[in-house]
Amino acid sequence: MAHEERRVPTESGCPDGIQYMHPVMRENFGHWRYHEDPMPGVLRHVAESGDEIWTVRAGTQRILDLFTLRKLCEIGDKYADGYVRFTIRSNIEFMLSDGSRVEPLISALEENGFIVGGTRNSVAAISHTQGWLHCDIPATDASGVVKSMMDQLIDEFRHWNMPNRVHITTSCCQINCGGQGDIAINIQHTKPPKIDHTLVANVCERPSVVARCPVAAIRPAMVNGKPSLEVDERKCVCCGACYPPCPPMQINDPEHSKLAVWIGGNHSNARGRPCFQKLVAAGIPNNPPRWPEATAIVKRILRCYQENARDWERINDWVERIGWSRFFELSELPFTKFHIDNWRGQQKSLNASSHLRF
Amino acid sequence: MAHEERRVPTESGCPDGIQYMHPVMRENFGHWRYHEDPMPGVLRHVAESGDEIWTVRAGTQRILDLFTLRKLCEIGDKYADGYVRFTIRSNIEFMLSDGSRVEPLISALEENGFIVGGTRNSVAAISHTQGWLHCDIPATDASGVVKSMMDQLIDEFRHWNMPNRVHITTSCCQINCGGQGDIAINIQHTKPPKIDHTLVANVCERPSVVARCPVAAIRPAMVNGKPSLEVDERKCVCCGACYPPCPPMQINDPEHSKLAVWIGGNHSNARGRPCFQKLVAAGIPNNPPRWPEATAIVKRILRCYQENARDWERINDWVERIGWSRFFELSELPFTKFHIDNWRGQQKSLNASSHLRF
Amino acid sequence: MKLHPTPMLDQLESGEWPSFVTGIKRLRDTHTTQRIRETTNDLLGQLEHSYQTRKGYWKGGTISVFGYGGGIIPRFSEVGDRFPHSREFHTLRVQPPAGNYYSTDILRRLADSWEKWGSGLVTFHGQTGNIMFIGATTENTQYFFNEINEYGFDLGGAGPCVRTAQSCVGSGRCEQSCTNEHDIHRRLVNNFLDEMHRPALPYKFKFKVSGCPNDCMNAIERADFAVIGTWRDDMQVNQDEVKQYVVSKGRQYLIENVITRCPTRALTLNDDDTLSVDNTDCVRCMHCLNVMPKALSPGKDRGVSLLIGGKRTLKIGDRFGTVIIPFMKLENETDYQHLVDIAEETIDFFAENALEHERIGEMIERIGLVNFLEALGIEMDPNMIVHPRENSYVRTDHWDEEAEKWFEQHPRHKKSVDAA
Amino acid sequence: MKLHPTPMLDQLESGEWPSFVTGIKRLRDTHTTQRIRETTNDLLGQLEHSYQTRKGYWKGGTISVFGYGGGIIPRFSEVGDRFPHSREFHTLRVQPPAGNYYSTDILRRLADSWEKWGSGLVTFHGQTGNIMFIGATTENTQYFFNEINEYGFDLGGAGPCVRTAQSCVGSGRCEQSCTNEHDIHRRLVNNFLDEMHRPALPYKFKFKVSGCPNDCMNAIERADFAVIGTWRDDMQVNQDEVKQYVVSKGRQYLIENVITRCPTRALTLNDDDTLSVDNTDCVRCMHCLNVMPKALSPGKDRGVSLLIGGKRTLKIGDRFGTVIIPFMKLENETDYQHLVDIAEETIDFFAENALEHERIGEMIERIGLVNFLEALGIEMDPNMIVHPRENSYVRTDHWDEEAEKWFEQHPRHKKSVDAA
Ligand code: SRM
Ligand code: SRM
Ligand code: SRM
Ligand code: SRM
Ligand code: SF4
Ligand code: SF4
Ligand code: SF4
Ligand code: SF4
Ligand code: SF4
Ligand code: SF4
Ligand code: SF4
Ligand code: SF4
Repeated sequence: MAHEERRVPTESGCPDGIQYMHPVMRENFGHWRYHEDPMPGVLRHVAESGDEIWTVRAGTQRILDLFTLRKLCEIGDKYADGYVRFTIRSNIEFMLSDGSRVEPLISALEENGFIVGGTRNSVAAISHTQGWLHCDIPATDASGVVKSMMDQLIDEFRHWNMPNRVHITTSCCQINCGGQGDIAINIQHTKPPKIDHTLVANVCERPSVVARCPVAAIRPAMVNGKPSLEVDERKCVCCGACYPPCPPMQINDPEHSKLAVWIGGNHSNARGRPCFQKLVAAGIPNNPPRWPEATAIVKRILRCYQENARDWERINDWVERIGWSRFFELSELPFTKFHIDNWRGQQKSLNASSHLRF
Repeated sequence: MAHEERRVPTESGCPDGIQYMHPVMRENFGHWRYHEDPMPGVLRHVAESGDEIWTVRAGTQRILDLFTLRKLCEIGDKYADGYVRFTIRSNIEFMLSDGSRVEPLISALEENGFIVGGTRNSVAAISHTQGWLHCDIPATDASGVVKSMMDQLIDEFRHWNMPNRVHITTSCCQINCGGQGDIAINIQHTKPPKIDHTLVANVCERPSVVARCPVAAIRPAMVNGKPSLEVDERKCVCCGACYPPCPPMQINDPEHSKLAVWIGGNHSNARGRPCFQKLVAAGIPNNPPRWPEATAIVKRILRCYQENARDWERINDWVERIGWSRFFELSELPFTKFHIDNWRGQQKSLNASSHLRF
Repeated sequence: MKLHPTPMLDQLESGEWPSFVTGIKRLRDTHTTQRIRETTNDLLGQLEHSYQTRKGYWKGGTISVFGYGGGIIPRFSEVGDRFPHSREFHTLRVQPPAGNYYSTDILRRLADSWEKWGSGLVTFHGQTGNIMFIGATTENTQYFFNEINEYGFDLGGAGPCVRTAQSCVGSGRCEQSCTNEHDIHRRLVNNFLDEMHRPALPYKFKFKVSGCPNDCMNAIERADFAVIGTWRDDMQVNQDEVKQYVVSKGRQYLIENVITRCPTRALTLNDDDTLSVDNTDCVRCMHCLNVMPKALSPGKDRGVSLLIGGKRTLKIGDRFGTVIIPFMKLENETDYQHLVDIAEETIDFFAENALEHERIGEMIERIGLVNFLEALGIEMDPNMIVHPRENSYVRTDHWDEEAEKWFEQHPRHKKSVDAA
Repeated sequence: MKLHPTPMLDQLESGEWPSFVTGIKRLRDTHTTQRIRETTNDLLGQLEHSYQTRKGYWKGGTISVFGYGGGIIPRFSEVGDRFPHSREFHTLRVQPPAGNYYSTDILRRLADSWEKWGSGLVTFHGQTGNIMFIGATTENTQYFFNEINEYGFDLGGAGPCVRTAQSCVGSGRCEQSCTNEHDIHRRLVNNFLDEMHRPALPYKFKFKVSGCPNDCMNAIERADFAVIGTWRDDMQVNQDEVKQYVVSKGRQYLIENVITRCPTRALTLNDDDTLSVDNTDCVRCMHCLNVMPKALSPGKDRGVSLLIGGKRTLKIGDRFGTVIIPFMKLENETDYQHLVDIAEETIDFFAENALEHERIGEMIERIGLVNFLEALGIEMDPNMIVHPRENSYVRTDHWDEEAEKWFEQHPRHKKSVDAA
């Protein structure tokens, strides 16, 4: 690294959070008794000591510009106690000890364009990845998708009209940096990579690319005199795993890299064990700047969930109860051969019983 | 087939059962309303017409000698209506229309050494295979094992002191002609086959033997000049699949062919989906004529089940509720690395959650 | 006749459960036919030898009756010199009447024939459902078969062929029965007698028929082709009987043993002691009907489900059958013909595509369920799966064509997808 | 400065949710620093180009700060000629304070530093938990790092190394917290700074810490090494609050939303409106505590469980972590040291045995959990599995030795097996 600077780093690692923590939280650390949800976006936690801490949660664009960041600090000082945190979904939380200051804080936030909500049985902020703004392998954007969908889900974020909390995630390539979710909108490539054989030799470490393929579809080959790689298109499942280690194996395609919607991922241990999300819709156009087709499907699924699920049922709990036949009927989504698993352990996803729904 | 007789068979196939059916059953065929269980071994089925048919079930040795068979016919004529059937567990059932004749029938059966019972929440007759009496690949007997265990479970067969019905099965080799069961006592070989290389060439179709091995541990080889087969003992899981097609690959061993006990197989769809049985104990000596060690374990498991399960819980339902930690504690059986699955799809049997029992 | 000593077997004569040893000894000691006395004596001798050495001494072979290729399990003794009279000890697998119904007369008749030609030992039934006539010489198997074949009995399956089937007591007696088990049983099996009597399939193929999801025939576990009765409409509820049940057992008992045991929480016990069933959530598991057979009964719109691919342990480990037809009616000839057609197409596809000694379940695991369904022209249905795929490793071009198919088959599912 | 037209991006300025486009434009149009105005202008230009063509235009590379090998995601534009000022647009991954706590002062201080050296765009936080300072030139990454490192911030992980960790708000506020999430977080990660800053593992390795089984950090899904708080004794029940709950919500609601939702039917609502918990059946799923936080609380004997092997889709499909330590206390130095030791042994074994670009979960699937446990000397426990093996394909000689081990570790389990 050609660079003047020769400063030896201080390997301080992860800073202690206590120093930045609200005094009331510090004093009652590990001694909280219960919490209440006075209104959407607001939590009231009560400690064994009787102390209480109020939390106000607001949604932001995850890509903060300095103006926005400073605005949030300003609000935090003026209307709260100058202590904040960011949730795993990049919402900001203001902590204050005096409940009477909650209302003014909320108004200030809303006036400045921040959305208060996202707690309890609402649709939480959509988890966000990098996309075209920064990543080197995205098939779609992230910030734009999140913005477009949250615009449409603003009421569901602001209010409590879902049976239980809904965690939505997106990912801008099939590698999926976004987590699983109650609903996930992910890329699903539909064509094998297009290989630029002139570049492979220089750019790619061929053995490790071959090793990356989940179905062993890649083999080394000489293409017009140059060492390159070849894909068995009958085997290829279009996953894109070969692309990061070998950019000349272009998997992204404006037309053929589609969106897919998955539902029922649940990572909490509440009630059932954590469970994976399931494919429900694919072949959805990757359509910037607002991806209306994907959003429409997400909204339809949310409507069915809202109308049919019981209190405390997450989406997976709900579908487990009503069954997949009914889900496809209610959501008016097509059921196809693609829904039937053919990957390892497929067997376990087939119905080896006469438990049937009519 | 060198034989005088040249009679051409009448390929009549499966005979019509209606002709041998009790008239009341024939008349009300498909029109039964409900049944009651007046006492162990007795069923009272009531038809929509109001007609009723009484069933008395008795356990027998499955290997019937003609004297026994004729004795059963005689009782059937004298005390019942001359109509019988055999259940899938080889119990005989006498059907009669007059309830008042049930008691005498039962006495007659018991006097002649047949055991009345095996209905509802009792331990059903153990399902039975061929064993040393007839099969060409058994590691143990079947009739003897069943006799020994039923002698010990006679009260559980005669009475209703289990939380729900208990279906026990046995198999005399690891191929398992006996079904799965709430409890299954099966052979578990612990050493690779001993190969008689002098015979392989003449007796075995080598390619198909190689194909039979679940872990591809068999390879063709020349052993002192003769084409034979070789087993990679590090791979071999001692399943015995190679033995039927190739008897010189002797898998049975008086010492090292052990018994294993499995529990929780349930093939009905009641409540949960049908589920496979799970290994709980192995390394149990194959100890004729009465296999006391295996029987002791089965009895201990039944005792735990009886004491701890709730009404209508089959063994699998019960263990699902109390958890495997508690099962091993209650049953005082050791938990070992052998219980942790390492076969295909193993992943699904690992605890991917923080659902834990303490 | 010198009796073989049987010290170990003798220990199996004590205890209350009927003793097979005592039974065999009775033949040995008191039967009038010398052949039977000698055969059973040597049989006991060889069995005692097995008990002493903890090894089996039978080996296989190939024999059948004239015109057939299977149906008999041949046994030749490896220690025949010491036990000559049971040297040949074959088992004839004879198909029982559907539902295992017998009059004492027909049992006696079978006994008489067997007495003439066999060892005098018989089993009702083997695990696949055959009457097993255990212990005949090669020569006598033919005579015995000739005789019983005359009055309506036929051999079952052995070897790589269609096997003898099983059907539960069902309609004959059982209130849970949703179909005519015995008719299904006979129409299926008797349509494949050639495939049964002349083994030429890649491997065995078994039919089993249970009249309801209690599956008393273990069909899902043990049949390559399972037929299970079920219903499509609402279950029948007799509210008076429900109230009766509450009176006799109490609310708490009903809640803890029925309401909370329903796998899909489809039941509610109302405050007035009536029971509500959410029939769209009900998966027809049978539990509540089993607990309250007087109050609850299957619906009126009855039929069967088909599952394919059950088997036990060999090669790939145990496997249950999985749904290929969630529901079909069986009311008239056309319905039954349809069922037989599906069975035929299944067996044809199996015969052409399975590897040697591969069960259809293994084959489906190898080629994937979808390919099997497409080959048979069966429409995909969510009832065939527990849940849709959890991984993204699939090539989904042609999504739209597949979606088209679904909407054509399900017009009621409006196509708001495209609308969107 | 000529502004790039952004017709498509402009459409993302309408709608109520805060717009990142508006934010970036604000920097472009009103920021006092020319560098920031120019960088954001070109960034918008390239992003608009991506929207128009539906393709990304960044490529990677390798850069880091002096003394480190990772912590930065380098981005060089493939269309840098058209958008020169955002040609180099690297992201610094900076570790947040455990639990993501900030005072407004420290946020301002970070903002000021970033204003000096970066694009003015920052994210709290990335999906792994880093503060992402998005958009710096190769040269400025060093200056920026130097500055923030002075006041206590350090780079996180990128590449095949130990990654930045996450811990939930936990003890700071949450009544469900069973452990000190932040202490665990820092002790683990800060013990592996060398493995973090100098990537030399087969592949990435992530720690995540959730204070209870609600797992707000998705640790089981997304961490190679998950630490989850739980308790071992009886849950705490405040019966007065239970009664209160019944008063406010009604019995029926409580039965339908709590009693019937318990995965192991461990709860009973008694007639006197008190709640009974069968704590041996309870699996600590949290549901009832979540619904009734005032009435129900975790027990007092608290600790953590460890799960290994979570990851997302690449190569083998998604995988959850699975239990390797059902429960361990974390009360004193020795306890914490024990935790760190397990982490060290895990990472050492991973470093030595994983293939290139193989996550530890993949490795365990390849070698089998048992081999991993034995290598680490961890005792087998039924809590590690959902159920014992369902197939017989295992070689069980040495059964007795293994049984011995168990009985030594569990003397209370009497050995009636041998007694028998
Ligand atoms: C702040 C945050 C932790 C953090 O340090 O960042 C958090 C905080 C709380 N979570 Fe959480 N959860 C947070 C992310 C999660 C996640 C992860 C995620 O969102 O990606 C999960 C698992 C996600 C999943 O399963 O897919 C999660 C699963 C839960 C659950 C289990 C819900 C269920 O029934 O399955 C509860 C229990 C509940 O809902 O009462 C819970 C409950 C809570 C409580 C009520 C705990 C408490 O008593 O304080 C906190 C207030 C939540 C609320 O929004 O009402 N939290 N919670 C996270 C807020 C994210 C956000 O901004 O929306
Ligand atoms: C006679 C028989 C069918 C036949 O044609 O042979 C039969 C007959 C009945 N079964 Fe069965 N079952 C019979 C074997 C089975 C089997 C297969 C087996 O035993 O190998 C199963 C599935 C086995 C398994 O799951 O492992 C079976 C699972 C059931 C169930 C579901 C039990 C559960 O809760 O899981 C019921 C429902 C019940 O118990 O009320 C049932 C209920 C019944 C009822 C009560 C049905 C009725 O209303 O008449 C019949 C009287 C049973 C009794 O013993 O109380 N039958 N039943 C079989 C008697 C076997 C025996 O002699 O012991
Ligand atoms: C007689 C019987 C056991 C009994 O005493 O009841 C039996 C006996 C044999 N079975 Fe079986 N099986 C018997 C029912 C079963 C069942 C149960 C069923 O059909 O419901 C199964 C499990 C279900 C299934 O089909 O998988 C069964 C699974 C096997 C297997 C393993 C098949 C597999 O794919 O896993 C073999 C091995 C083979 O076929 O190569 C086998 C092979 C055998 C052989 C032919 C051993 C051999 O390969 O030489 C045995 C002949 C014993 C003899 O001398 O009579 N037998 N066998 C049953 C047949 C009696 C009858 O026809 O009624
Ligand atoms: C920035 C971030 C997304 C975001 O915007 O939040 C991200 C971005 C990238 N991830 Fe990721 N991953 C990010 C969190 C995750 C997570 C979530 C988590 O850590 O909880 C996962 C799923 C969990 C896991 O680890 O499996 C994740 C699974 C992956 C994978 C697939 C790993 C696997 O084994 O399946 C890759 C591909 C790889 O590593 O080769 C990957 C690779 C990448 C790369 C480095 C793409 C590449 O190979 O060049 C992306 C760089 C984008 C960029 O330009 O900044 N990223 N990635 C997240 C890191 C921010 C941070 O440090 O805080
Ligand atoms: S999901 Fe894919 S494209 Fe998006 S940030 Fe992660 S690696 Fe990059
Ligand atoms: S896209 Fe996936 S499946 Fe296709 S070649 Fe690349 S790695 Fe293999
Ligand atoms: S289980 Fe094995 S030994 Fe017993 S009858 Fe079946 S094949 Fe023969
Ligand atoms: S015993 Fe089983 S595993 Fe071993 S060689 Fe024979 S077939 Fe293969
Ligand atoms: S399967 Fe159903 S119909 Fe047949 S006997 Fe059993 S309970 Fe009755
Ligand atoms: S049959 Fe089973 S699923 Fe249906 S209501 Fe009864 S218990 Fe529930
Ligand atoms: S994981 Fe548990 S302790 Fe941590 S925030 Fe979530 S609910 Fe609270
Ligand atoms: S925590 Fe979960 S498992 Fe335990 S009692 Fe409550 S609901 Fe049941």
